[in-house]
Formats: sequence, structure tokens, C-alpha cells
Amino acid sequence: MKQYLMLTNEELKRSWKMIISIILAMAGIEILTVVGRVIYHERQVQEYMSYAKVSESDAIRTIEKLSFEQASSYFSYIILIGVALVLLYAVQIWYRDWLGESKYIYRLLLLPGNRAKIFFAKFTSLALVIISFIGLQWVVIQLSFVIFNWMIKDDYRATSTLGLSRTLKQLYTMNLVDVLVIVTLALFTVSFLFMLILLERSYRKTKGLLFIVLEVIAIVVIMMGGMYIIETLDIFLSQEISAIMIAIFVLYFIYTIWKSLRLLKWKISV
Amino acid sequence: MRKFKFVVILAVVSVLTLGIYTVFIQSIEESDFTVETIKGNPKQPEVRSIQAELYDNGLKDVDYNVELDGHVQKKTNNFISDLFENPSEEKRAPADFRRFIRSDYVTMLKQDGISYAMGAPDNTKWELQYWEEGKQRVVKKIFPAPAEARKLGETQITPYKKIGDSLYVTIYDLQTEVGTQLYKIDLKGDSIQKINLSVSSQDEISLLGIHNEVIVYYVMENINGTDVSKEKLYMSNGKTTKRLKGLKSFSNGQTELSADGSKLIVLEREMNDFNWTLYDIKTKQVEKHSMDIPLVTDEFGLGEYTTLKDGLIYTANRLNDGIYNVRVIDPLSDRILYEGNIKDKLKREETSLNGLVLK
Amino acid sequence: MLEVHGLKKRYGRKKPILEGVSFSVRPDSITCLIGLNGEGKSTILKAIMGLVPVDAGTVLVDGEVSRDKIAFVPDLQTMPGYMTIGDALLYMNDYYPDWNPKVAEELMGLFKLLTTDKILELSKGNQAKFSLVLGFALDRPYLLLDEPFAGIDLFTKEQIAWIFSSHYMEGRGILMTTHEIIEIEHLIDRVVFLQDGRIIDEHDTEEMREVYGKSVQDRMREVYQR
Amino acid sequence: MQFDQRSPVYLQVVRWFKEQIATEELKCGQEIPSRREIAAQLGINPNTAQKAYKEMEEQNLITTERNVPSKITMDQEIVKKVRTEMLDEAVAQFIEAVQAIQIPLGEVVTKVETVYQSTERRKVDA
Repeated sequence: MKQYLMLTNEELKRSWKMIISIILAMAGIEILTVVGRVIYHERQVQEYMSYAKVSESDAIRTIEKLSFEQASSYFSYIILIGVALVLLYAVQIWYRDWLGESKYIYRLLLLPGNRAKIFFAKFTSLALVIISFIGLQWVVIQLSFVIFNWMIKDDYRATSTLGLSRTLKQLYTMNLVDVLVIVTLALFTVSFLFMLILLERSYRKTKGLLFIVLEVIAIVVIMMGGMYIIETLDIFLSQEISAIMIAIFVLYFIYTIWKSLRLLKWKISV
Repeated sequence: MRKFKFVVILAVVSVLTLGIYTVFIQSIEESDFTVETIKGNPKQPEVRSIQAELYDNGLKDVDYNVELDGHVQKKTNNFISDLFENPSEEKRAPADFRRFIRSDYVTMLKQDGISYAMGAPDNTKWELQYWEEGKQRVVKKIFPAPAEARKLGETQITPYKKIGDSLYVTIYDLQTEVGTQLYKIDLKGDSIQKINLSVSSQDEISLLGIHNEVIVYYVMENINGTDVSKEKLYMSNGKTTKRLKGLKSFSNGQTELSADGSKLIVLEREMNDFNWTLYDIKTKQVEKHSMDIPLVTDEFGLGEYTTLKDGLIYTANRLNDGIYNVRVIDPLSDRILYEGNIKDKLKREETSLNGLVLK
Repeated sequence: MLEVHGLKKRYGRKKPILEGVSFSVRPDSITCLIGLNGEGKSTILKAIMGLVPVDAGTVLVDGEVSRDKIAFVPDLQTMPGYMTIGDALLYMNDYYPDWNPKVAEELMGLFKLLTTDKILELSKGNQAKFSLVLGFALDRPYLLLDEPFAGIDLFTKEQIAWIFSSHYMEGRGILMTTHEIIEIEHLIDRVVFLQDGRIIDEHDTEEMREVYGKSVQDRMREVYQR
Repeated sequence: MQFDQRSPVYLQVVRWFKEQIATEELKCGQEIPSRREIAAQLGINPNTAQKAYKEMEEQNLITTERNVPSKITMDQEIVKKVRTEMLDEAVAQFIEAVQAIQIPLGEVVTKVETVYQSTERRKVDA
């Protein structure tokens, strides 16, 4: 257990600069977009006033006030970039041990004790990064809201209450269960991705890709098959269907971990 | 500690930031509804069954079921909450009854707390199951399909209304989509009797009401050769059928026979004008009634819900941010049986009305 | 005794690289695995360490299937790039219960390595020496060395060769692969010849000299008929 | 120390010791380095050092008691025998080399005397 945590720390230490720079970059850009939108809106009103020679209130009536929701509309794109970067990190966290000047994979595979700690060290690193991203993203939203209220002129502002764009509301639904669901889905994706990577690293090139395709087909078949059987049997109540679906999800999640550990133990190659 | 520095940092960051998020969630004020009765008694049977469905689509989407006696049920939704929610109201019904009503050949009627479910697995027999709220027992009856019905292809049986001990059902051929037949099932005597409504077998019957054996219905007959169809109103006691004239188009509004069977109520509601017409079966007289109701629609142009059930008009209208006026009106006498205002303490503009649920 | 039984290995559809390799490494002796380029020498070492999966075959150490008694010194750098030598030594101390800091310190002194040096900035010679430190500073009865002398200067070679005649050898069974056989032939107790994925010959070097008067190099010429 | 790759290393070590004994660099009863020290000193594998010492014990060149450093034998006979053995071997090699180029004995003898005396003198002057 202690070694697993130390290994996790090692994984994070190696990409620490990257993690910090991504967080700062994303936060910086998001705040800039809010500041930019406020300034742009203000200039829009001023220009309209001078151009149409109307009072400020008339100009605002036509151009409409700016809400934080609109000011933060770019957040969802930046978050998408963040998600993409995390997925990249999930791939890089493995491949850097094979590629690159030093072949750390030798050291990892030679460590005494169970190789499961290698998988879980990288898995926990991803988990910590993902949860921190979600948490910090919320802090940035609150921070931008403060900056928004501080910068904008009172009568330019649509509403003083915090409003989130539709996509942001999908992520921040003000319900902790949803955060748990999102993190679980993210971790499932990470685990599935890890399995694919380990498949490639074990069987390399052609055979590896073949197995990856097989695994992807497997998950699709299981999902579709499950739904089809449930439809045809048609004896299940909706709750039972949900329970079955969740059971399939949990079992498959465990399968991806089990398969990865088996590959690490028997099939992996330097 | 040196060995876990970065793990600890990220763990602390996660816990701290999610903590901030949790604190923010707790800080969101939720709506708090009170009901101010203006007229009538919320305990009246017609009013007790009303549940106003309101939902708050602000930052935190919450659903509220407000009963007019002030009792409020609050439900916060999350991604998986509706996974385990039982869609049909029969939450507490026994599992096999819920399984029965789930099958797609079964249709259901809820009346006075009893759920009647009927279906024809094949056109040789009809299955009926009914369950009373709160009881564990489910009554199951299987009848041989009447001769007339066997001729049809795949039939869909729709229980219409229970009057006394008999349950009126209409059956409809799903394949040919032509013709509807009306049957009366005697629940005590377990017998099925066909009620002949003298109408060509092609036309589709829409029942408007039944009162001591007299059935009022209309038929959409398309004028031969054209695709335009005209509604024709009929009254029949199973033996003789009389055509009722004098009432123009009514099929787009909600139409029902009044409780005493004397008048047809046609309710039409267009945003701000709220009116209904009464058609006297005997005198063929048409009276137009209306009532002015203050309505301030929200930013999406919504804020009103009106329905006609068991001869009464139920309507809910948004007066202002977070204030909804609910009325129960007797269409015959224009009398307001009940009126009350549901008030949201926070006067939130995000609170909006989903509708009235009449148990 | 470190015993290798029937190692078989094929990379994809190519010709199998190992077709049933069996040999053993005695404790307290230096065994050298000899084979021409591409014959699969380091594949055998990696297979013994479980770094590459094998199609068949087992590796027993004193009768058990466990690698905790074998240390491995690959011919490439295995520590993460950003680490200094000091970090790497701490790393080894954290993860290896049988890590011997005293031996590590001694060897660091002998090899004149500084804990502040960044590993990836070390010269090839120093990197090779540092890898040896990581291998020898583990109290394990068997040690696998993959090309310890590859591509390093004469003086570093002498330092490394010195270790083979030092007390650090006691209590250890060494299995090594090398192409610089000439310089260290006198240090080797036993030679194992590998060809076409199989062990084709094995000799005790002193015995071969005494009985046949042949050096390892002579035997190599005969075995590989070049 | 350089080694001939084709003859057993341990025998070459024994020979190295014999030379030391013959030239009395190693006196009778003198302690000799431990197996570990000699391995490091000569750059040979500890097993080879071990084998060399065992061979010397068998030839009674050295005596070893439990965990006490080995000593050169006190027996002068053995020392004398080593000297003659070394001489015979050197002479045998010399003769074999000289016969290879068919020089008559007389010439060989006079040559040896003159060369031997001149090297002695040079050793005295140095």
C-alpha cells in the first residue's frame, strides 16, 4: 500500500510541471474570455451610443445587458480541451515508460511485489488529476463570477445571480451525486483506455490492434446485446432494467481492471 | 512525507475545491411554497386530488409537488435518480401487476384510486386486472373474447369508464385501424355485452360520456371523395341512436358530458381567453361562457395549465414570479368551487409550472 | 542454482528466436552467455526477469519460481529522466527491502559517482557504472548483466572488470552477456554457447584450458565455424 | 598481471607464486595475502584464487590453518625442489628454442657464459 502511494507520487512528480501549466493556462484563458466579453460588450454599447446617437439606456435596451452566463460561454470549449488533455495524459502516462531516453518500464516491472501497484499508481494519478480539474474548474467559475461582477457596470449587467450556460449546468448540477457519476464514468474511460494501451504494449502492432478492436467490439456487443435481450424478453420493470444496466457497467469496469492486471502480470513486454 | 508530497497536494486540492462546491450547493436557497386559500376548502374531494407540479430550473433543478392543503413534496434530481424512479404512478403496486401493465398490449384507466388494466394477448381472450391503491390484492379476470371481437386482427382494448358495477371499454383493430366497438363488462356478473352504436364499422368512435345507459359520442366521418372529415355527434342507448346537431367543431378542445348527463362541456383555452361552451343534449341549446383570469406568462411564454375532468374545470395560472393561482370551476354554474394561490417565498423567476396532476 | 528450462519465444510470425533454451547458472560463479548478434541473448535475460513473455519454459531459482532472488542490470537506463543519482538511490531504498545502502555507498565511492549528478546527463561509462551499482547493491544471490562493457572506454572497462575480481562477487551467481570476451576471458568460470535459439555447448573455462588447451575464443571459432 | 588464455589461469597463478618462492621474494613461513586480496591484486576471479591456493596446498607449497592467513612452507626441501623445477623448466624451454635452430652444444655453452656474466655485471653497476 505504501509502495503504491509512493509510485503514484512518482507518476505525479514526473508530470507535475505539465499538470500545473495546464491548470494555470486553462484558468487564465477562461478568466481572459470573461474579461474580454465584458470589455467587448462595453465597447459595443459605447459604439452604438455614438453611432446611433442614443442615450446609454436606449443602447443597452437594444444591445441587451450581459449576463455572466453569456460571458462564460467559452468555458465549455476550454473544458473540452481539458478533457482531451487528460485523455492524452492517460496515454502518455504509460507510453513515456517505453519511449523516451530512460526505459522506466524495466524498473517498474522489476519492482518486487505485485505489479498491480503499477496499474493502480497510474490510475490514481489520473483520478486525482481529474477530480482536481473538476474542483478547480468550479473555483475558476466562482472567481470569474467575482471578476465579472467587479468589472461590469451595474446597469450593463443582466442579473447579479450566478447563472451557468447549459453545458456547464450538465457538469455542475449542484448535486454531489452527479459529480460522483461523472468521476466514475471518467475513471471507467481511463481504465478502459489503460486496458487498450496494455493490450497494444503486450501484443504490439498487428495483434495488438486486433485485440483492441475485439475489446471495443466486445463492449458494443455487450451493450447492444443486453438491450436487445431486455427488449425481447420484455419482462423487466424499468427499475430492473436500470439495475441490469448498472450491473453490466460495473462488471465491465471490473473486467477492464482485471484484464489490465493480467496483461501486466503475464503478457506485458519491454 | 516527502514520498507522498504530490499525492497529498492533489488530494488536498480535490477535497478543498469539492468542499467549496459543496458549500456553494448548500448555500443555494430552495423555493418554499405556501398555499393561500382564497375560496373553498382544500379538503374537498375534488381539490384534495390536485397536485401542482412545479419545477425550478435555476442552478439546481428541483421538482416540487404542491398539494393545495399546503403539503409540499420536494425532489432534487440527479443523473441516476430517474433510473430508479418507477415511471408509472403505481409505485406501490405488487410486482406482477406492474409487470402486467408494462406489457405493450395493455392499456390502463385510473378512476377513484383504482387502476384498471386490460389487454388482449391474442384475440381469443381478454385479460383484465385491477388494483386498488394501498391494497395488496390484485383482481384478475380472463374473459373469452366476444365473437364480434375475434373477427378483428390484433385488438387494443381501452377501458373508458366504470359506472356502477360495469366497466365500459372500447376495442380497436390495430392492424386495419378501422372501426371501434363498445362493450360493457359487468364486473360482478363477469359478463360482456356489446353495445351496438349504429355507425358504419369503418368509423372511429370517440366517447364523450355515459350517463344511465345513455352514451354520447362523436364520429369523424370523412365526406366521401375528399380527405376533409366532419365530426358528427350522436347519442344512443344501445338500441336507438339519435344525431345531435347544433354544435360546431369541438374535437380540438376538451369535451366531456356533464356529471348529470344533461349537457356537453367543451373547454377551449387560448392563452389569455379562457372560455367554454355548454350544449344541452335535450334542447340543443349552445351557451358560451367565459371567465377572465389574470395570467402573466414567463420569459418562455408559458405559465398556464387548464384541464377538464369529471365535469369540472381545473386551471392554474401564473400571476407573477413564483405565484400561481389555482381554480376549480363548475362549468354548469360558473361557480368557483375552489381558488387558492401557491406562493414561492423566494419569488423566483426560474420557478415554472409543469401542470396539475389529478389523482 | 538458477535453472532455465525449455525457454521458447517467437516474436509475431517471424522465425522463433528461442527454441527451447535450457541451461543453469551455479551460485558463486560467473557464467557468460555467448552468441552472435541477434541470437536472442538479451531476450533470454529479459525472459528470465519476466520482462518479456515466453511461449514456453520455466525459470527456477533454488527450485522456486520467483525472481526476488535475481537482480538485473540491463544495458540501458531505467530510472526516470529527471532523477539525480541521489534520487535514484533513495528510490531503490524505498522499494527494495533487500537494498544495501552500504554497498551502494562503497561502489559510488569506488566509481567516483556524485549523488547530485542528473542521470540522463551522465557519460555512457558513468551510466553503465551506475547501473552496476543498482544491481550490486541488492543483496541477491543471482545477478544478470546485459553487455556491461558495451560501448564504454578502456578505463571504465577496467574498473568494471575489477569488480569481477572483488569481494562483491562472493555469494553471487553471475550470468552475463558480452562481446568483449577477450579482455575478461580469464575472469569467467563457465561459458554457454547459444545458436539458432538453442544452447549448443557449455564448458568450464579452466577445464577447457587444462584439458584441451583452448581459450574461449578458440572454442567460439570452432562452435560458430566462422 | 597478463594471462595466457589457453592455459588454466589457476596454474599460472601457482607458477607466479613458485617464481616468488624460487627468488626468495617469499621467504619460508612468510604469510601470503588472503584469497580475496590476491584475487583483487592479480585481477582474477575469487574462484580461481581459491583453486590456485588449493593446488598449492596439494603441492605443499603453502600451509593453511583455520582462518589464519596461509604461510609459505617451512620445509627447505620443497623450496629447493621448486628452484630446481623452475630451473629445469627454463632450461628445457631454452634448449627447445636453441635446438630449433640447430646450434652445436659448445657454441651454446660459451654464449650462455658470456651473456650470463655481462648481465650479472650490469646488475652490479645498476
